[in-house]
Amino acid sequence: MTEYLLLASALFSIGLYGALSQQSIVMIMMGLELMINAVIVGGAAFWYYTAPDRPDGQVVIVVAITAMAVEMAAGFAVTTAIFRARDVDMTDLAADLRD
Amino acid sequence: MGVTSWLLRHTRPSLLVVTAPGGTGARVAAERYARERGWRLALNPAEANMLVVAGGGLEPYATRVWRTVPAPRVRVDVAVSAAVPGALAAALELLHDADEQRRQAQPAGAPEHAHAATSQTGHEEHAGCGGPSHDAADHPHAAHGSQPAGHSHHGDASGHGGHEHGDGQPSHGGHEQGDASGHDGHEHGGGQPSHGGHDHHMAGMASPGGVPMADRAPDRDGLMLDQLHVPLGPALPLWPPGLIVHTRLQGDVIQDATVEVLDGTHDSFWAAHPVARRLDASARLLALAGWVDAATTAQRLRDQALDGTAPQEPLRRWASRVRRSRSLRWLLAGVGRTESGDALDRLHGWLDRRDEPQWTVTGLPDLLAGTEFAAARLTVASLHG
Amino acid sequence: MDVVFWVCAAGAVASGIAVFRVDSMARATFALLASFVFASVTVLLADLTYLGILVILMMVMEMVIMVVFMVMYMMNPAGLMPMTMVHNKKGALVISVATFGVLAAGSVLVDWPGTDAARPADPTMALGQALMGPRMLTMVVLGLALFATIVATVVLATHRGRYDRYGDRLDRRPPDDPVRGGLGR
Amino acid sequence: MARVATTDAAVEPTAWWSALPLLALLCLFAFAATAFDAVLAARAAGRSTRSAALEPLRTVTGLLVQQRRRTLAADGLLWRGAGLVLLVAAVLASGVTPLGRWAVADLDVGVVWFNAMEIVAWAAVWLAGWGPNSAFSLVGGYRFVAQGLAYELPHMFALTTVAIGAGSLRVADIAGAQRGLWFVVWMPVAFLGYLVSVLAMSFSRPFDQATGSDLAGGAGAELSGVDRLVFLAGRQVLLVSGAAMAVPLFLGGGAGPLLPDWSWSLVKTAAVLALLVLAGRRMPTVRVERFMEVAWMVLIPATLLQALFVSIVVS
Repeated sequence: MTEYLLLASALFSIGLYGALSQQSIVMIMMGLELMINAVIVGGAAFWYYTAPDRPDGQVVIVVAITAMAVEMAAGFAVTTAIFRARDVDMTDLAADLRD
Repeated sequence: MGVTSWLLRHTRPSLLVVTAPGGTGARVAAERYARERGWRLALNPAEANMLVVAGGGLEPYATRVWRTVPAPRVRVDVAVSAAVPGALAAALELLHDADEQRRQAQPAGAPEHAHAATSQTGHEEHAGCGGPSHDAADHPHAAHGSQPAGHSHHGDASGHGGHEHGDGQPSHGGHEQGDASGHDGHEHGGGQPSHGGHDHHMAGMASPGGVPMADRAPDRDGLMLDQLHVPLGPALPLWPPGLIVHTRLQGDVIQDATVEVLDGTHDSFWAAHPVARRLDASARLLALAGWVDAATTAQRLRDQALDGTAPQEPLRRWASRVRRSRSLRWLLAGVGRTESGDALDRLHGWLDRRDEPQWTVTGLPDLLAGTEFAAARLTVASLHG
Repeated sequence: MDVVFWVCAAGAVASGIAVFRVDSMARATFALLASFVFASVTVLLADLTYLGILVILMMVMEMVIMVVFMVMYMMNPAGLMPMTMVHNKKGALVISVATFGVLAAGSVLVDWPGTDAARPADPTMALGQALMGPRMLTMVVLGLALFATIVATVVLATHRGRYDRYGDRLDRRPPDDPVRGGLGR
Repeated sequence: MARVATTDAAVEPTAWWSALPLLALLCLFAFAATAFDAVLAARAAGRSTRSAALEPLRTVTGLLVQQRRRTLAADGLLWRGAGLVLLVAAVLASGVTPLGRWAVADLDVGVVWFNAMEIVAWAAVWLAGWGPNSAFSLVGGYRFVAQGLAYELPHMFALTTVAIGAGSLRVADIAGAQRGLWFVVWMPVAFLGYLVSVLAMSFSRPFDQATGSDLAGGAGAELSGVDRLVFLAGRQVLLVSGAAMAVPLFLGGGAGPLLPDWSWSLVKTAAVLALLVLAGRRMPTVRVERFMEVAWMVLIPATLLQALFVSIVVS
């Protein structure tokens, strides 16, 4: 249990670092994916060690996988739309779109 | 050592045939020789071990291709078809000769093969062979040039380690020979005569590792994406002799094309053999379409037609098989459409012996602009018999 | 079993770090893929064969598509010029290290409850029964979310609609496409 | 033809060392497919077909002594890793395929495992195209990703259909569920979709546009020597894996009269493989831009309807 949660914490923190520090939308998405990966590992651990008789842990993983797919599809669509409009894929520059 | 030479003796020859203007006769003879002996016809320098330069006057392109052929390798220059059997038989000896091939695997500076030493031209103005090697073509890995503000340069190149930059010489053209597995493992890569294929691209641009940056241009979906300048020909298999098409390539799409023709393209070879000429054109088109068996049969019939043993019945059977093929119709319909029809119509014209393959360059740039790469190759093959 | 877990955990973390350390976009993407594969092996070790393999399957597809977008849009796809594209590196590092500290302390210090409950003979079957039974609502919502995503992303990403293809009266045949498709419509 | 199996279709997992004979068997079949292809090529060329069967061996010796190439600013790690990844994934995909009543691993989600392993080809081919920093290679890599988007959904629906039909994701259960009637008989559309996607996933003819002649070899254009050998072997083994999986999924596994079930598995695999190779030689290369529309407008709805039909029959 502890080792799984340690792994999940490490993955989550790396993903958080990426999501906070990167400028490119695609790189930020990579950070988010790593964080969701941590959720998957954590969900598996909770299911296996605390409640294997109930399906909730597995359902959490299914939801996380779906969230990952949605996040990626939406991210690429937004990137494409921004890129088409302004020829940039950087969040700092996308902020200029407001003015 | 013993194992290497044993393996070498049993190596199947794999021919990369490049054709100079006026070299059609030699090309046809080489293709025939290879087919009858079960030698492979290579599509690119990487899988070749014999470079056959049919006809003269293909420098500097032929030498650039030659430089990218990995050892074991033999280069054969033949101008006329009569010389082909002798030259290829001798080449086979050289290919299977362990001492000779150890020399080929040596770094430059060691005694080079007699043919290869010829004509190392210095600074060429434009692109080299149209083979997949990328002398002077832009590199896909190169980032596009315009950098939005906010980018800082990293400074340390530590994340860089895994790249094989060769010797880092910016003026190095194309490939380097790797060390031969099974040979003595000698590392090399530097020391080849540099030639300035890239130089003129690089004025004023940052060029990591000697790689020119790709430009950017709007693609057909309205996105600003990288584009590469890729020359096709003249030293490209399944390509009309003497034709060079300079393309701007975005992914699989040719944005625009300009055409250049080398001197002496009008080959008198086919004048006396209209049937063989149609078969040769059909063979090339079918090979590019990926129907290998029909293409091989066409080549075989072509060679028989050249011998004068006109085989009416097999010819008729082959033609009706090609005409009946639904998948071929599905795949060629609408490719390279001009006012007189598309690639399929032109092929059927050859099959029905209505039309002669033409050699038209006018209108080619317009036809190629905006097409997919594969369709462009088929268009060229259907227009240039 | 333990050895496999620790090797995979170390691999997942190392390749996760590599994602933000390498210059090349291709390498970053495939480092992320490696991280996912390692992590899903640990999921496999927890008896969740279906979900573990599903993650591998999805991530390979996703990362290949991702790398295409990366190379399309990024400044420096092959990492030939060392460059960074980060802002506020220090702050991000501090926050994430602090987060790791909190989470790790939680994982080590909290006395997680164990269980004596019987493991299902077939976890995949249990999951399927749940999603098609008591957790049906979750499945419906997920399905709707995916459908909405498909529609929304296509609308966002494309600049050509059917009026561009078929004309203002939707009667143009064949449609005006950049290349002809396989049905010749 | 409906027939009753003479044996119990239960599959027993074998010891770990049985992975070695599996590897040997895969290599043998991959070589046989290549040799068969060479024989057909020799026949078209009007040559003796007897010596042609050994030509692939001579190609292999040639590749063993050939220099490995380097290209300017290549990404060597990703490039040379690509072929290896392809080969390993292709072998792993066959790990769940039963040979008669033996399988190296009898996973309870064997079908998903198979699917996950053959999708690795997407990554491998793209990497092979990306690695050498050459325009033609890269275009080949992109073409394969596009082709993947076209064939993958029909492939998944075909796999789903048989899983629904048997009510299990375990390959042994699926083979066992065909004791009365082979799935190919009442799921012909799924079978067809499966065969098309096997050709497409192993980028074999006629779905070889990723390594097509118009691109001078495409994704494999810059590979030479051992790298090329590994890449080509991976492609052939992937084709064999796909053909072998068709047997338990659609053709009743090892069921058959007289002969022991393992030999029926081999015979059926060889037949499917021969069919695929023959189909490849009778057609020109199917270009992705044409295939894409057919896949999405025809193949996906057809396989979906097949899955619906099977679901209704089963329930």
